[in-house]
Amino acid sequence: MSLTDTAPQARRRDLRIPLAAILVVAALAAPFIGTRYVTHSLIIALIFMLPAHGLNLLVGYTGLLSLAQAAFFGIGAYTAGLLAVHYDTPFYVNLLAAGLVSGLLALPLGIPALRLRATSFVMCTLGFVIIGQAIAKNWISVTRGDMGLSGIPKPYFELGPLSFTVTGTTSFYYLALAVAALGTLAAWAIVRSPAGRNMVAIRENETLAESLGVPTWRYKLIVFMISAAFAGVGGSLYAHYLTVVSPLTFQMYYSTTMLIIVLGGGAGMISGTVFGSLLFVGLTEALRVAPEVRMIAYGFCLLVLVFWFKKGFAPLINRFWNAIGGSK
Amino acid sequence: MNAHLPILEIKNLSKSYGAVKAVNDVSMHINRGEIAGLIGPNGSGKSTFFDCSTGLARPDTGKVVLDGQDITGWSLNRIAREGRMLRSFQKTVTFKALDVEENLIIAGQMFTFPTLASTFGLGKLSRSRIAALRERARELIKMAGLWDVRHQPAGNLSGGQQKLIQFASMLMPEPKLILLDEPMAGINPKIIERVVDTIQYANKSLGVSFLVIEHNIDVVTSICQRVVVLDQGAKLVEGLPHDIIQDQRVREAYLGG
Amino acid sequence: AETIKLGIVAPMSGPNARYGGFSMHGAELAVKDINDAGGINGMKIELFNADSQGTPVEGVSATRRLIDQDEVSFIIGDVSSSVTLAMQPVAEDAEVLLLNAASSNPKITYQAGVGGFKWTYRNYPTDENRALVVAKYAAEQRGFTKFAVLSVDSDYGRSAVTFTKKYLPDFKGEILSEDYYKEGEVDFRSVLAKIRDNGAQAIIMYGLADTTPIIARQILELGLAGKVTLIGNGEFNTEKTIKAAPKAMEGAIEAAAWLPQYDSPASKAFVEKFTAAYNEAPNNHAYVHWDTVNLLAQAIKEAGSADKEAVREALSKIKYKSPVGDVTFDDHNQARLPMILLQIENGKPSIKGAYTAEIQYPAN
Amino acid sequence: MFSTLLEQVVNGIVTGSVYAIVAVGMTMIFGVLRAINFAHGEYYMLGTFGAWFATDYLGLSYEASIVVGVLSTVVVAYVVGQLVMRRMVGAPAESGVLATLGVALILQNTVIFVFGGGYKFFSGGYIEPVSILGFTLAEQRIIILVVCLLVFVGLELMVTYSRLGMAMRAVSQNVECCGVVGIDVPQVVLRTFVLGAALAALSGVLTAPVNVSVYGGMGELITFKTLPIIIMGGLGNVRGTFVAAMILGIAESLVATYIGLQYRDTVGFATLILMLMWRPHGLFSTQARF
Amino acid sequence: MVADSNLSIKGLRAGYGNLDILNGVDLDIPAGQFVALMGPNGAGKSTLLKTLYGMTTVKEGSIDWRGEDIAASKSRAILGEGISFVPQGRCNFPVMTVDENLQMAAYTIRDAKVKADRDYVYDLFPILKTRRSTLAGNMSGGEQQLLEVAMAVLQRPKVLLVDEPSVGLSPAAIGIVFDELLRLHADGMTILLVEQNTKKAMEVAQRAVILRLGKVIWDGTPEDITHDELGELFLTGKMRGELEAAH
Ligand SMILES: Nc1ncnc2c1ncn2[C@@H]1O[C@H](COP(=O)(O)OP(=O)(O)OP(=O)(O)O)[C@@H](O)[C@H]1O
Ligand SMILES: Nc1ncnc2c1ncn2[C@@H]1O[C@H](COP(=O)(O)OP(=O)(O)OP(=O)(O)O)[C@@H](O)[C@H]1O
Ligand SMILES: [Mg+2]
Ligand SMILES: [Mg+2]
Repeated sequence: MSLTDTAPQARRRDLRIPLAAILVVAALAAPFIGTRYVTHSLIIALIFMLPAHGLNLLVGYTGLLSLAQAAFFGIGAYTAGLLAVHYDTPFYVNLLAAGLVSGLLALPLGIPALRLRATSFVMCTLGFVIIGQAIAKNWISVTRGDMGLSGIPKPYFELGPLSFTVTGTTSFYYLALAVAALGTLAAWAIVRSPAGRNMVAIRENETLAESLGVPTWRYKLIVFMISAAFAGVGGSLYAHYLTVVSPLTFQMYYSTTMLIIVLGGGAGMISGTVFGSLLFVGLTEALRVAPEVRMIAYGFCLLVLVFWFKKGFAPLINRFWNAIGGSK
Repeated sequence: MNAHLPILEIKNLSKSYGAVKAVNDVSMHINRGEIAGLIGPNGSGKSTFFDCSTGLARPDTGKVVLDGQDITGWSLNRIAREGRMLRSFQKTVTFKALDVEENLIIAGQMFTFPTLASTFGLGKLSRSRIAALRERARELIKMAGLWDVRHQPAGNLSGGQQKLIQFASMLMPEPKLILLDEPMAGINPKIIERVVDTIQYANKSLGVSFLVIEHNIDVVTSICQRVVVLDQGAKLVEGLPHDIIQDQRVREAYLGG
Repeated sequence: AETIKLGIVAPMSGPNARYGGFSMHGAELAVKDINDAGGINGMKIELFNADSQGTPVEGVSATRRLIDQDEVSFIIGDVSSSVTLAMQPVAEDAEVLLLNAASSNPKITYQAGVGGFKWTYRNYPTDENRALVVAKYAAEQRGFTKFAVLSVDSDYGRSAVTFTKKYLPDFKGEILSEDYYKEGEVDFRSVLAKIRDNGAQAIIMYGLADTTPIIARQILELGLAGKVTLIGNGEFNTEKTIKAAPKAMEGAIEAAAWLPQYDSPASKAFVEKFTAAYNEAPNNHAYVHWDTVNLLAQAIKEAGSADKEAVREALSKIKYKSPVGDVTFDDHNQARLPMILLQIENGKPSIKGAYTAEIQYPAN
Repeated sequence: MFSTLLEQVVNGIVTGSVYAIVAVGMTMIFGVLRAINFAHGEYYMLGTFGAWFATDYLGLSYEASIVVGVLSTVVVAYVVGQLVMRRMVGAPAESGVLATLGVALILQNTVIFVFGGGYKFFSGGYIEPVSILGFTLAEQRIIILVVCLLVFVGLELMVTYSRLGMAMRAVSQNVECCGVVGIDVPQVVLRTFVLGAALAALSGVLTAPVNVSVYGGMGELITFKTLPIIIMGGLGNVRGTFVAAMILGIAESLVATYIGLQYRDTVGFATLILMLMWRPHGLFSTQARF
Repeated sequence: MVADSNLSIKGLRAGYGNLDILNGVDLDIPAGQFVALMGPNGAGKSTLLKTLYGMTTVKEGSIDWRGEDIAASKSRAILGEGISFVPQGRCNFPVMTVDENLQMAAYTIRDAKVKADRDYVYDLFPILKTRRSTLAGNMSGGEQQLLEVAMAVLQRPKVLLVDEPSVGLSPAAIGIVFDELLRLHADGMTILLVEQNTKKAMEVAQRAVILRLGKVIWDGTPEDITHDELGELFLTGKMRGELEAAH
């Protein structure tokens, strides 16, 4: 029951537009409000938001629990890193390349993986991460193995007269913000389209969807590729921001992080993922006050999430959003 | 297409699971614009026959020809989308977390958005199409007497109500042919009358052909123009409803005295 | 008086915590002693620790926090090289002094000092130095020519072996087999059997301290003890390790930055204090962090103030007496450290000398 | 040449039997909960720590330390089971992943917090090599092999014939229906979970003497080794798990010998993926029609 | 054995979560009565049975059985009290054989007579015997329906709650099932049968109860109501008589 139903004292003013406006302003002003540390944390949130959006399309909408995001994240990071280091290409090229390479690699990986169901699929996707790391470690001629790629240059844009390089935390924040915003918009567009509805159908009951003419196989493959592309784009930001890419980028820790973001925010809800990434980074950073017990506390937070916020924070956001929506 | 041909023709279909010959060399056809019935004792292979004709299961042998086109080996979704032949399941299945309206709209999308690419559209066109589907869905919801619960998640509805959603979904797009597996099971008598009317309306006015598996003999006799009886995977008899129910073999195998 | 704010970035949680724990304790101990002794020119050191979990993202977050939230002016960290590499630009643009005490990736100082990052210093030997010393001794003193590689699959293990390969030809040494193990690997029987069959005389092992005893035991298990010798680095010399499989460790050759048994008053005192404070014997990570804090302290003393810039100047021309010898920095902010070479003889490490070598930096 | 091969196969079997004992617990837990237990390796770690504590602090014999290790783990598992696992009944796979990850973080880092992150040495056990078929093995490994066989015979019988075994299978197939026929699902889940954890602990204690070093993070790796095994074995399938564990063990030692140790950890998942291409439902799994 | 084994439901208000489906159901079922519970889809019939079996949340009212209120008890306890339930839709263990399913049905029963019972139900439903080692999930819809009835019968209950057993059954099979129900009833079992197949239900039952929107709107013997009236009730909830009265 959303609050609007239980709010007969009619004609409250719709506060959603003003609130949205405030949020936008806040997002834009953030670097000037908080310290560089805060800005940095926000950048991390924005970087992880992209793969999380991708994952949300898979888990939240299509019902495919995947742990492969870290693999595609890593592939994207390496792609961008290698381009930047060897060919010194402008940022948008690296970003697009990262998305493209990850997205395309998802095809050969997805074809076998998506034939599997439930847990087998999960494990297969986890396998991609492990194998990805092994490749990053041993394909030394390209990845420089464990040495990793370091000294990845700052992102720059080549726009004839108004070419510029993104230096410093603040400007990187705006870059990340822009990319994340576009990503969010794209994800939103996908789930709002009829395709989004078909994806949900697949999540709810694949055979029934099939019988109603939904080409589930093709959808799953496409969504898998899209989500990989999202991860790749995130990876390119990651590479440019941390200036280092090492085989460590392929680790389950990142995959689960993204999963936590999606489920914490509320699977099957775009705003949930946006909120989730902020929540996640906020939480882990907040817990730094007690370094010794940080991860223990984090573990408990996960349990709280699972048992008290079964659907993540999405329902709360909804309630709130409708509540301030005034009455129709 | 050539109107004299039967809409669906199945030749020598067989399917066995281990020792069990679920369907054993069954041939049958459905004429254009016909409502045919498929009956038989439990475990006689009716559902398996459906599964094999609609691509859910692969027949061991046999040929399925839909509207002159050989669709043997097509996937379930292709048969539904391109072949325009839909089927309902005996086991009640719905998109549990979605409300009744959404359940029906999903069913409607398959012909309204023919290509995969078109489903990603967000423009005016796709919005208006969806709106149209919603209208249609509401009609069917009224028919099924689900109006009061149309915004409830399907999973929260009663067994019969879910069965009705399944039936309504079949009519959301305009298919050529619908295969129904026990549509009346667990539906209360009054609604059964409506479902029957709806089937006949769809058949007369929209020219949809039907093949209906049903254990409710009254319904079978009242709507079917022709009935095929399976027994132990094989075709026992075929004929007009009232002849069938008189048939001695059918009485023994199916009606039970 | 004002306090000197010092941050430690190290893995405190997760699998890598087994390094972070020691690092932290080492630093704590040093800080405590300095403060008890009245601080540095009256200024006390305030220690902040931040968890890196051994991953770059977390490491950078930790660094950022130390810099902006805790406003430290000096940072020591991290253990894992890729984390350190990611921290470098952060420290650089915040102009905070980053002292690394435990990562061995050569790039860290290739790109420091004249190489670029002015604010990064490393008080830890490079693998190159290590590899050279070991190879030389093994070949010349022990006459080994057939080697098998069994090192940890990390930048440390890999680069140490790369450098070994660079020098081995000078000593007519050849490598018969090459294997790298993942952190936490526990089953080496297969590889050891292979080594047994290919008849290598020595196993080049740049490994993890906690894995050495496992390998030693399995050498024992396969009856290789005495037939093949471990050479390289990975706490061959600690009592625990030797106790785990004495026969297998006998004759092992190691090049270490430090070892608990090292016979100098400072070192002995450290071992005592540490064991008393944390009732476990210190390891290498504990030592290097303890030592680096003291190094920083002396730099501050010499600078006469806690001003970052001044301290950096001081550090560049410092002549620091560490328990194992004199420490100076080259133009890449890489410490010239004596590398102690030791050999296990009847269950005890015996020191064969300390070597310091100049590093040839790749031209760029 | 052949003798090396044989030796490696034996090595593989020895390694495999360690994996097997851990994996079977995990697979049974999956059976009743439909949840991948990412914390499973932590019970292996707890068992080892318990035994280490017994020998180092309490100065008990190795045999006694086995008991201490397993029992202490059982206690922890019981608590976790009561507070977390039994509440996972009917929860979606995702929450299973999160909850078990949470438990893993808590167990692992609590141990690190209490005993310090540094690695400890495990003394005790029977590490003297004995020689069979021309090559040598630590006695301890033979013990492991024997225990593994016993465990599996026992479990196989239990699952097929005992009440609990039947109930476990029932729960794994249709929870609602269990209520109808009067099976106390949370109880079954709890028992299965504790049993599984105990087995992991046992495996940990048995391997401690040969694996020597003990530290908080050691469980994670075991978890990762186990995951591909339980899938290959066909989730919830005891016999399958055993075979899969052996396959993985042997594959690993062959790769380590003939390709290189650095690829060892990839073997598990590589084998898994290849196998799944060929048999999408695992080596031994039955599943019903739609 | 408590003397009074009537099942009496008083002012029962129950549903799912905070959503009430049954609002005030009163029903007294004397021991050994055969009651047919009917009503439109979504009336709350299954909800009532589930509630009697302790599978919903009860807000108000009591369910007295053998002198105690079982409204708050758990399914297992209720089963122990001699009440069995055959739910609507599928309820078996799909990857266990028919044999094992019957074994599970007798999970709570510890005596050896069960073995004999299994043969008894096999004689009852020969189809099952031929399928005894097929996986339940692979059987046909009807075969599974039979299996589920058989599972309940095996439990030898005092009261049998059975939800639409005729769904998916061929007329012949329906005959078998209903004959069996009658036999059980003859042996003194109390039966609460939910049916949409009203014709059949009216034939076998001693008493018809009609539920609509979670309330009992009609209660009497089958003789007192014609089939048309029944349909009328389902739709409008009123008897023709009342309708005329309204005009
Ligand atoms: N996957 C399978 N594995 C084994 N046997 C199967 C499988 N599918 C169907 N069968 C067997 O095939 C026979 C036919 O099943 P089917 O579901 O077609 O019967 P039906 O005519 O639909 O019966 P009902 O009227 O009860 O639905 C049954 O005896 C069933 O046991
Ligand atoms: N799990 C549930 N959660 C919420 N509401 C439910 C749930 N199950 C049923 N309902 C609601 O309760 C009402 C009654 O359901 P119930 O299953 O008792 O109907 P019924 O009389 O058995 O109908 P049918 O004859 O179709 O089985 C329905 O309107 C349905 O929407
Ligand atoms: Mg059927
Ligand atoms: Mg019902």
